Amino acid sequence: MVVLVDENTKVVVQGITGRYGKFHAEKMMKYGTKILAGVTPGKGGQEVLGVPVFDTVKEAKEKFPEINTSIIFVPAAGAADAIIEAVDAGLELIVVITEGIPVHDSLKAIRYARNKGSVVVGPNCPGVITPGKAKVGIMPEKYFTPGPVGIVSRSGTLTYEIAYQLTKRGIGQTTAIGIGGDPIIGLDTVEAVKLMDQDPETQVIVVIGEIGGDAEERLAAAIKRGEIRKPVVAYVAGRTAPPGKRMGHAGAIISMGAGTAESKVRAFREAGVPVADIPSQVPDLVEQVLKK
Amino acid sequence: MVVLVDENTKVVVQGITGRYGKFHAEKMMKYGTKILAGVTPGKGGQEVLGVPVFDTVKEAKEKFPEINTSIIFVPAAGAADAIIEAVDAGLELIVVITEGIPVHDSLKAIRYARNKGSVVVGPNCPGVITPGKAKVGIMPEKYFTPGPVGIVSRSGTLTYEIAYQLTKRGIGQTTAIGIGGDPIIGLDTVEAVKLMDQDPETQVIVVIGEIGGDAEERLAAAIKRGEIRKPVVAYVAGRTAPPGKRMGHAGAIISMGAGTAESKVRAFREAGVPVADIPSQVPDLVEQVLKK
Amino acid sequence: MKLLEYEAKEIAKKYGIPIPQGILIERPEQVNEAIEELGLPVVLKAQVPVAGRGKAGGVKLAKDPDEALEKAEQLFSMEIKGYPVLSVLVEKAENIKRELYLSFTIDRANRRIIMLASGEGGMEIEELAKEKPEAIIKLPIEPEIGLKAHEAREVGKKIGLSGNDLRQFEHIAKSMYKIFIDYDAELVESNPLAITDRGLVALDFRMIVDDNAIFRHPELEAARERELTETEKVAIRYGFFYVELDGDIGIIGNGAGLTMATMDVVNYYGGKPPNFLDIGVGARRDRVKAAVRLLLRNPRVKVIFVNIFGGITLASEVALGIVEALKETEIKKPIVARIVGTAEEEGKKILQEAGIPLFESMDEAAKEAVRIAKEVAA
Amino acid sequence: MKLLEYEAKEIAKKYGIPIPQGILIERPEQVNEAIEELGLPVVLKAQVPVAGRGKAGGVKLAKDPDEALEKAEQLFSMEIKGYPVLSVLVEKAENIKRELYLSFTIDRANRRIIMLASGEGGMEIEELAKEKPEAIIKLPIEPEIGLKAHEAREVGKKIGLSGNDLRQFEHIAKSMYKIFIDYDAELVESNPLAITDRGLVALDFRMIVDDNAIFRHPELEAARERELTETEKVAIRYGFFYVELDGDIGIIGNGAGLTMATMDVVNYYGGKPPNFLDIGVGARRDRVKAAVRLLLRNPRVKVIFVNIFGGITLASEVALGIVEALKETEIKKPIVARIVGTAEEEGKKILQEAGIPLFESMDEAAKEAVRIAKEVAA
Repeated sequence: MVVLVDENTKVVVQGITGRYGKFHAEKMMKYGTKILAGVTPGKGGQEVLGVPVFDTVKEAKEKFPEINTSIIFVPAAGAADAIIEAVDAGLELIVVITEGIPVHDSLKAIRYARNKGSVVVGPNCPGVITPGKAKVGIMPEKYFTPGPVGIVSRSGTLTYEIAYQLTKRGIGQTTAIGIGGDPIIGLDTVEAVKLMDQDPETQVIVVIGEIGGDAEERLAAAIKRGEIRKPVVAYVAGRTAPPGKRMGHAGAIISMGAGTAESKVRAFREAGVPVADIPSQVPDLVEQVLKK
Repeated sequence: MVVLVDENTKVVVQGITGRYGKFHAEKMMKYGTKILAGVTPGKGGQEVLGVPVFDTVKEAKEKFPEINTSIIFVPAAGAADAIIEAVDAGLELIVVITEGIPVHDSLKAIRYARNKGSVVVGPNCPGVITPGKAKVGIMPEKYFTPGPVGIVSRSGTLTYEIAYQLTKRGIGQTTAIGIGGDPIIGLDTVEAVKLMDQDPETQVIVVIGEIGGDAEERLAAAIKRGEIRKPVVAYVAGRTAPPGKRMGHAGAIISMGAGTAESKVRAFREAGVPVADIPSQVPDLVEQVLKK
Repeated sequence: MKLLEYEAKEIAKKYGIPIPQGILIERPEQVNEAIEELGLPVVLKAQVPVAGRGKAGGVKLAKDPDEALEKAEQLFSMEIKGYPVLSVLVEKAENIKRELYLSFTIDRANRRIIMLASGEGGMEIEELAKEKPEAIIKLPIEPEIGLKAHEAREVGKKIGLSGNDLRQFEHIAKSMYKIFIDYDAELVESNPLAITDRGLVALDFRMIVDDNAIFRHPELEAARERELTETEKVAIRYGFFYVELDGDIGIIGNGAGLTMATMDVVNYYGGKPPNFLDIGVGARRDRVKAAVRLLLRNPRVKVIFVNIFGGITLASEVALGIVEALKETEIKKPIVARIVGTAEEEGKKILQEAGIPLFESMDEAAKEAVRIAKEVAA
Repeated sequence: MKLLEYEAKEIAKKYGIPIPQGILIERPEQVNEAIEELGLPVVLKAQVPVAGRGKAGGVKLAKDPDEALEKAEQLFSMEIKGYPVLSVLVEKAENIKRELYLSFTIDRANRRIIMLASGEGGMEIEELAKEKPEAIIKLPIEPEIGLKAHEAREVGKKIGLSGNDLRQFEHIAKSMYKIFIDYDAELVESNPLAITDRGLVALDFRMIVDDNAIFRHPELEAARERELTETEKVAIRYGFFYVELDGDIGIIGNGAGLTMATMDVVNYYGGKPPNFLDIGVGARRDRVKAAVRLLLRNPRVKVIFVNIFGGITLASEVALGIVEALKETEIKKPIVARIVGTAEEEGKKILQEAGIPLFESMDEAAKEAVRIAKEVAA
């Protein structure tokens, strides 16, 4: 078993007729991901990349009842609506690539999804990849290889960087989940790590955190409470970032006293989690753990 | 058994320090209704009519866990909040006397109450009286006497009028429920009639309707479907009222094709319900039914 | 409270709903300037706060400036359902391909907001509901989440839209729902919502705002004032509820239900009430006095029938109000009274001393009022 | 996006929250007029979009006109955390009995809005959270029903309020919540919310609005502009993310996480980055060119370190952007690059041809950048 996506994942692409949507749908298909349909309101009846486009997710699901996953490329103003639409169509997994969604919209849509039992990954995330099986996301796939490491990351390119460094060392990945950098996200760090923890193939979990929020502190607390049984290795980006400034779209902002890199690193160390100072130390730490 | 209120009803009065609140609390107490506490935000610690005043319903309920009912006299702008407060305190019955509550506020508060299992009577209603046992409302009690007739009414003074005419003929009442004249109310005509239908002491149900909405049409349909087993007698006020004009606070407005007096009278007659042309015919019709 | 079309359209515009280009004029001559800016043909629309304006001749098309001036003059001389035409909205005529209907309102029975849409716009929804109910699509809205974009889109498909029209329909529906919420509306309606050369356009746009929520929208007070006749304004000042009707037996009651029932009883015995006047809850003598004076001054009223069931309202205060009104006015009209309830005895005594006939039952009182009205008329 | 105090207070006023009487001035001399209208004593408050203004000396009390002018002059000559003081809010000093804290913000972990209140206002909430966490009352809010009046009241009781103060607290909390929702806020805060002679008054009032929701609040665009330094405005025009810091190694990365990690690596090897510059997703050569030029023109920057992991971003476009920027500027600075990912080979070739040193790992590249910076500095 692997986490969230695999060969049984059947995908609808919301926003398939847009530039990014189409570009990445094609890359996903090439990777072997089973994309059955696309949705763009007002473009129902067209065909893109050989798959039919529908006006609504409901119609796509009626035509292809096996669809269980959506990936959303819809522009920010309509992305929350797209999430709600996917939830109402009964999809199990909804990966939201869109960045810049207003936080009040995310609050509403993600709460709705959680109440109805759909898993949302993102928004503002690179998606999920299970190397060799399926990719529901936008990550450059060639830096990921199958293996024993689960990756949970709040970052995009930094995830690729660390996967690449692992892969160069010959350490592959079960699944990598980019949970997204927005203040409000669906699947959070603790939940994603717990999914990895339950996956029999995952032997080590790499957590890539960053400043802002208290996700890393909460994960450390869960580890301390014994809720995670597998070894965890962490890196926290932003030790050099000044407080009170927003670092890019990522919503990495430090406020309310919590969320500094120091606080996160301290919490991890107190929970017995080895923390890399810089990304290149991650493979070393993983190797040490795997050797045990 | 009687409907909604009886000797086991233990009341908190929300808005007890206001003029109306105090006036009617006193009349209810004289009638024998068990009022244990009052609530007015900011006036906690005072005493009115010998009962303690609290800042919140929660505090009143903590002090008197037997409280199961609230009557609300809070001004319109805060009345929806007062309903939500009573619901959160776990009260079973909430009688809302306040008139002029914005309809969007009522929508929200009443939906909340229904989801949480509290019964709201009103808003903009005279309340509930079980003659000889308890009165949670503002009706002049002397026109009501114990007996076999249940009254369900959308009107205030017209309810007193019809109860008075029944009482003059020696026909008493089990319970009279003024469900309120607002577009959005809690307990509706059909639900109130069903409560009466299940009450072993009630032999006939008098329904006092008025123009606007489709409550009477829905009741007639329920009767046709056999959902009400007891005989029903009806009167519909407003046969002379012109369409499209709002008749007083009551929200009696005809629009969207439904809600005319003719449509309601026709629906009742088709369901086999005798309909009085004018209020004074109601006692005749009730007598005829009781004789059968 | 009904907004005028141009007021509702200003709000629509603010929320990104396409509306025709238009200019409000307050004198017929101004139509020329409007045409210069808008071009021809134009549609002239009387601004009155009532539905059914089109049928009443309040909307006119003009193809040249002379016709426009002539029709503007016609409109400004009209009175529609009791409202004089004080302003006219001049709009550039749109090239209409198809007319749709879209509205949001409150579904009382189910206690929620509902969206109504139809592929057959233009007709009044009440008529459509009677003639072709299957052409109306109803979408109930969960308040916790609001109007869902995809559900609006599904409705759009059901009424036959596709492509850009479908996207625009979704957008307009979401905007109208937002207006409905933001403005405490009871109705937000576009009829017709037209498919034109330039996409969907709300040719007409109506809004009714909840009177009880005006305190949250002080900017709309003016609209409320305007909706009332002069007499109704007096009523509001004193706190009673007054609706003018045809007929000759002036009715004063307390409570909407009882007052309507009193009208019904008068009607049952062959009379015709000229008004609905509910003095409301807990009226004191001043309010009653103002109510009686209002009816005394109404030339249609031949006799006044006061029917009070005192609960919070004290019968004695009502009686004092009546007597004081009679004392202070020159106009004399017969009064018939029936008073029951709180402070009944005192009230009866006051009226008896003033020589006003009293009845025990509303039926007897109504019969007497009808008799007097016929006598006066003869 | 942080509103200035006076902007946030205008909104507070519109929502019925009591605020001190105040006048905004844009030149020190105007303080006299303000005093004439307000009376003495007054509080002068520098209008800058940053927290911690009080500690930085941006708030001053004045008891007479001379003192007021002197302090106004002082304020207008200040720069607080990089922002020159362009306007000062002059407020009538209130008679303060007690200071409270009240705010609404987003609880990320639980994905909901939360109200924070404390009977101990005035201090920054971060400090209070550290020193006396038990003095902060947290109230999570169910979005479906919103802030419940009675829950706000219960919090008011917990922080020691009663009587009219309690009622007013409930009212202010409800208004602040409404502002939070209506304005897509990330923070609405009153600190201190003071108990004064005339009841509760929001002495300070702060609002941060979600940058991503500005499209719904076009009237706030101006505020967003103001919050940015000139260089940051250039960045926004080209679509990258730029934050100025101290240091001498200019960093260009793609993606916030990788860019922060790059800064961390530079720091790890003993360097100091003067900025955070994330070219964002899918940058094309124009954007990269603008980014490189920005760093070339920054006198603090001694060396530029470009670290790109191409996903959507094409390495070739990044390379072309760098080369073009170098061609078009007079200023020459050493550049170190590390490029991986999509179109890596093409990108590398372009840079090699331009003579830019390339590294396989970010660690090696960072070490080289640090070495160069030290060399240039020496």
